[in-house]
Amino acid sequence: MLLIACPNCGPRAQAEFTFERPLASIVTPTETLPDLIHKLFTRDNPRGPSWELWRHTYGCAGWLKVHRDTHSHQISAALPVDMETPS
Amino acid sequence: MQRYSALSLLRGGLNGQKSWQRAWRDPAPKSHYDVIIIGGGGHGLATAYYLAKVHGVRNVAVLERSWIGGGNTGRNTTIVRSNYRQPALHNLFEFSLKLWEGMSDDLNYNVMFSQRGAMFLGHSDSDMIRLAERGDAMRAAGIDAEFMTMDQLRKKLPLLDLSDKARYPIVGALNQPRGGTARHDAVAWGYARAADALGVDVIQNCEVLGIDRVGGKVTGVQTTRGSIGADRVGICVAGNSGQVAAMADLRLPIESHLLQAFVSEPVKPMIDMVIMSQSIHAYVSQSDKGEIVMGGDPDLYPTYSQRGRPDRIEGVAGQCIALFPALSRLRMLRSWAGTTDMSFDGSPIIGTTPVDGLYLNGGWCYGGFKATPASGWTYAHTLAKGEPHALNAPFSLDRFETGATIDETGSGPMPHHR
Amino acid sequence: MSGPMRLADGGLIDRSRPIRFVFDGKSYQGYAGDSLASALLANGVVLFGRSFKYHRPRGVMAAGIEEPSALVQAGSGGRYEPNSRATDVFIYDGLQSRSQNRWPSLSFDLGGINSLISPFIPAGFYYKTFFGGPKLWLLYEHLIRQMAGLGMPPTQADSDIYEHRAAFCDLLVVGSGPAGLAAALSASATGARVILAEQDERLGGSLLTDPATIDGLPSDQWITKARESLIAAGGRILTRTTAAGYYDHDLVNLVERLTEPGQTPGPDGLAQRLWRVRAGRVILATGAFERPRLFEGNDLPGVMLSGAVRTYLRRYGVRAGSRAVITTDNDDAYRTALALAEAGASIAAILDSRPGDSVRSALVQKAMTQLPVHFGAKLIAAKGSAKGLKGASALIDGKVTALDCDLIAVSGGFSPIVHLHMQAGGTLAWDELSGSFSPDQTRQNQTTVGAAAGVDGLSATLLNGWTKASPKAKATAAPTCASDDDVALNIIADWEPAPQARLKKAFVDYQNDVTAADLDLAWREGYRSVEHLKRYTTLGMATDQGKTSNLVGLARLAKSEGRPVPSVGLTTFRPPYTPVTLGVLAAEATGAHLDPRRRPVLYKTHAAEQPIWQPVGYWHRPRAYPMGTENLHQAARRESLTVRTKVGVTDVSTLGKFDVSGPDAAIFLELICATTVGKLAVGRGRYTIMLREDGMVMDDGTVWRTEENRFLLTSSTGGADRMAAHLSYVRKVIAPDLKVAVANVQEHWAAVAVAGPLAKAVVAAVLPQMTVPRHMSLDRGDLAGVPTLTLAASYSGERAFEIYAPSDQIAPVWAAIVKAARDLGGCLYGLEALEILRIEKGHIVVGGEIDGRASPHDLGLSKMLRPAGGYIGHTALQRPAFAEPGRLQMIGLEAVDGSAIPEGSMLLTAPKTLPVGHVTAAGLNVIKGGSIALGFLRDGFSRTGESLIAWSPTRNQTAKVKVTAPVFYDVAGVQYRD
Amino acid sequence: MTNAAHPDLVTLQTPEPSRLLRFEIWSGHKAAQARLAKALGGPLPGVCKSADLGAARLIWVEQNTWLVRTSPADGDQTLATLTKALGQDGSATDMSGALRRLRISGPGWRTLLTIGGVFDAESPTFAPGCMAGTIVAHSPVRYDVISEDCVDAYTPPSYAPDLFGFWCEAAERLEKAR
Ligand SMILES: Cc1cc2nc3c(=O)[nH]c(=O)nc-3n(C[C@H](O)[C@H](O)[C@H](O)COP(=O)(O)OP(=O)(O)OC[C@H]3O[C@@H](n4cnc5c(N)ncnc54)[C@H](O)[C@@H]3O)c2cc1C
Ligand SMILES: NC(=O)c1ccc[n+]([C@@H]2O[C@H](COP(=O)([O-])OP(=O)(O)OC[C@H]3O[C@@H](n4cnc5c(N)ncnc54)[C@H](O)[C@@H]3O)[C@@H](O)[C@H]2O)c1
Ligand SMILES: Cc1cc2nc3c(=O)[nH]c(=O)nc-3n(C[C@H](O)[C@H](O)[C@H](O)COP(=O)(O)O)c2cc1C
Ligand SMILES: [Zn+2]
Repeated sequence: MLLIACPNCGPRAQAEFTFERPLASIVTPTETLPDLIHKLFTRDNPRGPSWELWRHTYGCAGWLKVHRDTHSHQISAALPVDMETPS
Repeated sequence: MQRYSALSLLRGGLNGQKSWQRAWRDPAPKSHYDVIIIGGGGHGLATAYYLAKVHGVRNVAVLERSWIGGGNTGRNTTIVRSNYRQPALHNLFEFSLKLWEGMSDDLNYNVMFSQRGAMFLGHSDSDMIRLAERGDAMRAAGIDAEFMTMDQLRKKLPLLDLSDKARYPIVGALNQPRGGTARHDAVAWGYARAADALGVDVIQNCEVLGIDRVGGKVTGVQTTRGSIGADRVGICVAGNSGQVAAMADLRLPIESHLLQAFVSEPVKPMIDMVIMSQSIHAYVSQSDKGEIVMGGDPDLYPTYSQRGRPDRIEGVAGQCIALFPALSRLRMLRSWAGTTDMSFDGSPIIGTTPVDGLYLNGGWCYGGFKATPASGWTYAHTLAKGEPHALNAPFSLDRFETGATIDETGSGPMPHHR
Repeated sequence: MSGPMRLADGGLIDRSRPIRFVFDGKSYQGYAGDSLASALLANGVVLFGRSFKYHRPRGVMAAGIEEPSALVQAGSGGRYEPNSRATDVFIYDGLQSRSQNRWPSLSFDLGGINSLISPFIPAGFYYKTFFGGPKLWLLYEHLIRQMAGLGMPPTQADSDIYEHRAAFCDLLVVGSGPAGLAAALSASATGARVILAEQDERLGGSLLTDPATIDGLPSDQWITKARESLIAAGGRILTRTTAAGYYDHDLVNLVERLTEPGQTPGPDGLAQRLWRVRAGRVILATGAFERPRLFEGNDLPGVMLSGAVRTYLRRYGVRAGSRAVITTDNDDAYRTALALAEAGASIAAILDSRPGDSVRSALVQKAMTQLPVHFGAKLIAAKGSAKGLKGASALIDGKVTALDCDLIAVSGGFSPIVHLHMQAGGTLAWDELSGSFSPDQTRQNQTTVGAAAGVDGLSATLLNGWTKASPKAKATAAPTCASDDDVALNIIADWEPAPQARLKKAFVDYQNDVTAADLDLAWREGYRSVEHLKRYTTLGMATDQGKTSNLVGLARLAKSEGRPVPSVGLTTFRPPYTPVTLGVLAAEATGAHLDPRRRPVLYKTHAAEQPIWQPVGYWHRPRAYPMGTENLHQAARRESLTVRTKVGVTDVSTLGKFDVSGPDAAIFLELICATTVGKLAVGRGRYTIMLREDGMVMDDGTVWRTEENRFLLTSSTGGADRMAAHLSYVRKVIAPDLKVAVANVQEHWAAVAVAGPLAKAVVAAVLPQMTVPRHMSLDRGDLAGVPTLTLAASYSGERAFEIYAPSDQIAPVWAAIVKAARDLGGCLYGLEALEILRIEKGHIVVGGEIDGRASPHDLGLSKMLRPAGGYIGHTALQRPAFAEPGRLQMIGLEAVDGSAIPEGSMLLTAPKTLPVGHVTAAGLNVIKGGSIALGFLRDGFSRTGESLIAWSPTRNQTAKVKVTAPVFYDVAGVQYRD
Repeated sequence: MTNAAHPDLVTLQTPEPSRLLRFEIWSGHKAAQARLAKALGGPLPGVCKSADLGAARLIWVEQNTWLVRTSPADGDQTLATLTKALGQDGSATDMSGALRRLRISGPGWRTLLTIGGVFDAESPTFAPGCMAGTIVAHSPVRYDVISEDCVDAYTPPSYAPDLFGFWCEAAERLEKAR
């Protein structure tokens, strides 16, 4: 069970969080069909670092951008969703 | 191939079991194959076997990055059944079940396919209606399915909690008598041995690192044991589909997640069937060695780690005890995890890809062991003919683009919602 | 004295507290502090059990948790635990224990026949036989299953309870040997929050076997002092607590055993506790396992690990034999030999496989003056039976020599216990001389110290624990020991059995009966990867997970391969370290508490009416309120008829409800809802649907404009949590800039639905000062002194209202409405009647027609969709498959032959054809009678009037049906308006 | 719901009823907060904090969102005050029925909250004036530390009977184990 440092609540157990989707798969309602298909129905699915969207469901209910390695599980950043994603 | 039989064992006993040959060779890769299968799991090995046996394509290599059967084939809860609701699914899985029924003899390797019955418990009237719908759909397709009365349940599974104090009281069950379990490792080994005997090269410790293309057509693969040419290449790597497809610049409708399972210490027989439930997401069976094999929901986030979260196991333990209270004092002996390739409708993908000569078999989520023979059969057909078999035609890669998804649970495109 | 093998004095047992216990029906006495194994050994018992496959007689091999052989069944009834290691059960008064895997008795076991046929059933024999199809296999399998398994299964529910606790610390120390204690002391001195976990019931680890003088104190006093100072500094010391799993991000699960197997817990009723410890750092001071060696009969009762022999002697005051042979590749076994000799046993031989000219420590020198030491010597075979050893043969100076003995103490070197380090993602380094792996790289914040890190000797161990635990610790302040206590191991690993030994009887994995010959066979057959070897032979897969056997097996494989040991690799270390009960994993979250039971706020009020309850997700809601002898269907029939003809009242408090406010509220809602929202006038509402991103219908509900800038959105009960998450996602991620607040008011508002021709009269009666709102309008008023909101919406098809009040004030509102309705001849109705009524009206429901596969088009809702799009799901709906022929479309069905349409049944055009659709929900025509249903049918919209068969083979039911539009009551839609 | 039998360790009680108001700010954060501070008589508590402002208890619950607990008598007045102070920058919603409050007091409350939980209730930094949301025994819950000796726990009413029952049993065990 991961320990995720919520920018509001501090380090908390994964049991309080929900994984939502990779950041790249966020689809806005104005997206074209090909873009939607690309974002929603395909994935980079990297084995390694990945930017993801999580929610601190049972904590502050906030949405976070989490930079996480999908193999080592190392988390190098957990930012509020409205913060710019570092490139 | 050296035949296995009771007699040959007896003979072996008299000579100190000294004369057994290797079950499969350890060949060096050739420079070119007609077909290369990437991935030596049950599916890849079965594909090679049926390519050689059914289609006469024998210049085939199975490339396995480590040891055959070490992927999800070697780490699943071994439940075999065809009790799906959607016709495309139950047709494929029923075909599979029929192949399971002949597998040990066909391969001359005892895969211990045990048809002790696979049962879904229902915990409410609405559960029972959904089970009836599933059962009726199966029966309409000629597949066995039958309701169990509470009395039958009590008799067959005396340790099941049938009281109304349960959080989800059991009110009935839908059984598939022909469902059951099989010895997972034996499936990989049996297919490897039989394929090897037909001339297939099973090459272990050979990781594919790249897919060679010339003018948009596949010409071979780069591996840790050098480059190997091929006319056709079939991806069959379960949890790593995305990684391997990326070598040909494909992005798949697949996300790699993780599913755990665990076993208890072995005891004498206590659970005689495979038990699943419509409301409690745990499944339980007892292996021939006596351990109780248990599993439940996946970990619900992308990972290649093969390390599960402990709270998941804790939850599944609670679910199993809720079904069988006597399990409380049994001890978990070992827990483990596998990387599952979650497709975006919960159904597999078997077919062609936009890359000429490249084929894909993946997206089995956490339910592909039962499909091993049918997956191999239809994939072999697709690889040999260049187009899908009727059974795998619905499972095309482009169905997400067109919208013709096959969503058994109706959970939608997010893998962690299923 | 408690038994013939007990020494007159000594040991850490409490001789003033005799304890009686039972093994295989016979009562014995031991002392407090005895393990079951030590107490039985003290009583002269040598035979503990039978092995898994060959049913060979087995005794005790070890003194700790690594024991592979001495498994017993302990306790009874709801406290019965099979497969308990006798070495890991501390006796208590009344302990009931039995041997297992034998029939009819331990000394006469019919399964022993397997031993005779063993030449024919080598590793993996079952893959080569039992052919002839699955039917035949089931027969064979039945017999195999009876033979397999270890203990008898438990048959009763657990009598006791379990608990989980969360704990956090700066440093977790696992293991309380010298290394662990030194580490804990050192960290604690720097003010760190320390937790120390020890699986044993006592602190001390190897100091319990080899007492020493530390910091000038006898080790037992030093341990006591250490404990006190750790507690004084705020540390938490957990004994009988095993670190079972080391998970990601330094989460370590500790299992605390508050009872021994079968023991009645204390007043709090807790049997075990699971600590989920999140540690800043973890020190692993878990010690080392001694390894057995390969010789014939190495599994017989009377063959024991050398360290175990010494532990029984020193800790438990039990001498396991009177004439011993020692076989070793290191110095440690000399301590055992000397200790045995000191305790009056004779030493037949010390067989030291190391060459004579290798290291000669003071310890060895000392032994050589007193005891028969043979260098370059090997044991060939142990001879004996279920009754014990009857001698041995050895290769001494190149000659086969017979030895007389009743005890063989084996030391094949030591393996650091790296399990937790490996679970935590560490790597290992190999040392060829000692033949052992020790921790190398780490991935998490773990540090291994002491014997577990391959550190040799007590002073080095103490120093190592002390300095590694805190970077600031001064080496000079580390605890020190007397130089006599500092014994080095000087291992020269030698894996090779004597050439004369028959490998078919040389066991590697004792519990699973895997012999060296089995490993060789598997290799010949091509199962050469270490993982194939494991899985083909079952090496290391038993309940001890190969703690003692794995390395011996690896070495055998390496020899076949002609490669060094590390290059053949290791199998994966997986949790748990030692087996843990499912009960402690689950704790309270099982049985009736498996999931929370969400109760509507009026739960008790309903309960007083003795309804039939229905689970909906976590919720429990009334399904029907039977009167007198009514069954569910009669009650639901009456309730629905009352709604159609008079008035009914039902509790709809569990619906999803969201308060959406702000200038951008309508814009926000038009992202969520596929219908128009913005055009609603204040005080008006409308039916709406919400789609998933893939275009499928996710949920439905109503949306109300309560103020210019405030809306109330409702959704289904079962989908409420999903809808809450969806709204939050859209608000915070998709549309963060909107000026809107979204509050989940699902449980703030309780709601009472009133439906029926007399509903308006009921509302007028309870809210006399309010004008009764017309259909899809709302109004406010005080009811029973409570401010309420009345929404005129109909689910049943009748004129209907939902009256909302804050849930903490709903009781009087409910009471008033129910009374008013009953005064007019109305009644309460539950979910079943609701279902009947909505089917009759063709209203869709989540989990029924909203099955996650249906698009709004399939449900006949195309006209509702906002033409301009812009809502979630709109884009994906443009995919071609949604417009293709052959889609399953929602239809109505009417039974034409008087039979009931089976719910869930298949729709066929003719018998024996493939289904063209299915029935989602069946009900009845409330007033006219007759079975009706909703369902999906391929191209169903254009098939009205067609005759079909609704077929349910699983229930043996059939109905002839006619396809209709999915509405059976008040098609014109006048009933629910004024 | 009290368990006076073991008051020295942990006491669980359902306090007097109160009104709960939720408000959220979506724009003009600084100015809106200043207006609210003025109207309520003190600054809004920061992230994961709580504070007494006059007779009201203010609890930060989510980004830009607070909960206000007042006496039933003050509720309507406070709602009006909030609405006015928020102006065009946010809105307030009555949530009185949405949460049940349980007061846990006595020296054992921190231990109690570690049972079945995943949150570090024993941390000295989880001090009076701290708010934390977490999950215990599968139920969503929010803590507001009132004093060294006392914490309020809020949970939706539908979860409350099970969760409070769970805590009562756990508290009894703590007592018995002493
Ligand atoms: C815990 C768990 C429980 C499950 N339970 C069930 C169940 O009860 N019933 C059921 O039907 N299904 C179950 N499944 C699913 C099932 O195990 C899989 O769907 C199925 O075994 C997949 O088989 P496979 O041959 O496709 O994949 P695998 O057996 O995983 O084989 C893929 C192989 O590809 C190799 N590979 C990967 N990348 C490369 C590369 N680059 N080069 C070369 N080789 C490569 C891998 O090493 C691996 O050996 C379960 C899965 C898990 C994890
Ligand atoms: N290096 C060797 O191989 C070796 C061999 C024999 C003796 N010795 C001597 O033994 C001493 C070693 O001291 P040490 O402190 O390193 O080890 P130790 O054996 O004294 O202590 C290890 C302790 O850890 C406990 N433990 C192990 N795994 C655990 C788990 N998962 N959960 C909870 N507790 C667990 C054990 O019960 C034991 O008490 C030294 O004096 C050394 O000279 C070393
Ligand atoms: C059906 C099944 C039964 C198993 N039974 C045992 C068992 O009795 N003992 C054991 O140690 N492992 C057992 N395992 C687990 C394996 O040891 C191993 O953990 C699993 O194959 C995953 O491999 P890995 O742990 O090496 O990653 C079993 C696995 C499966 C799939
Ligand atoms: Zn947070």
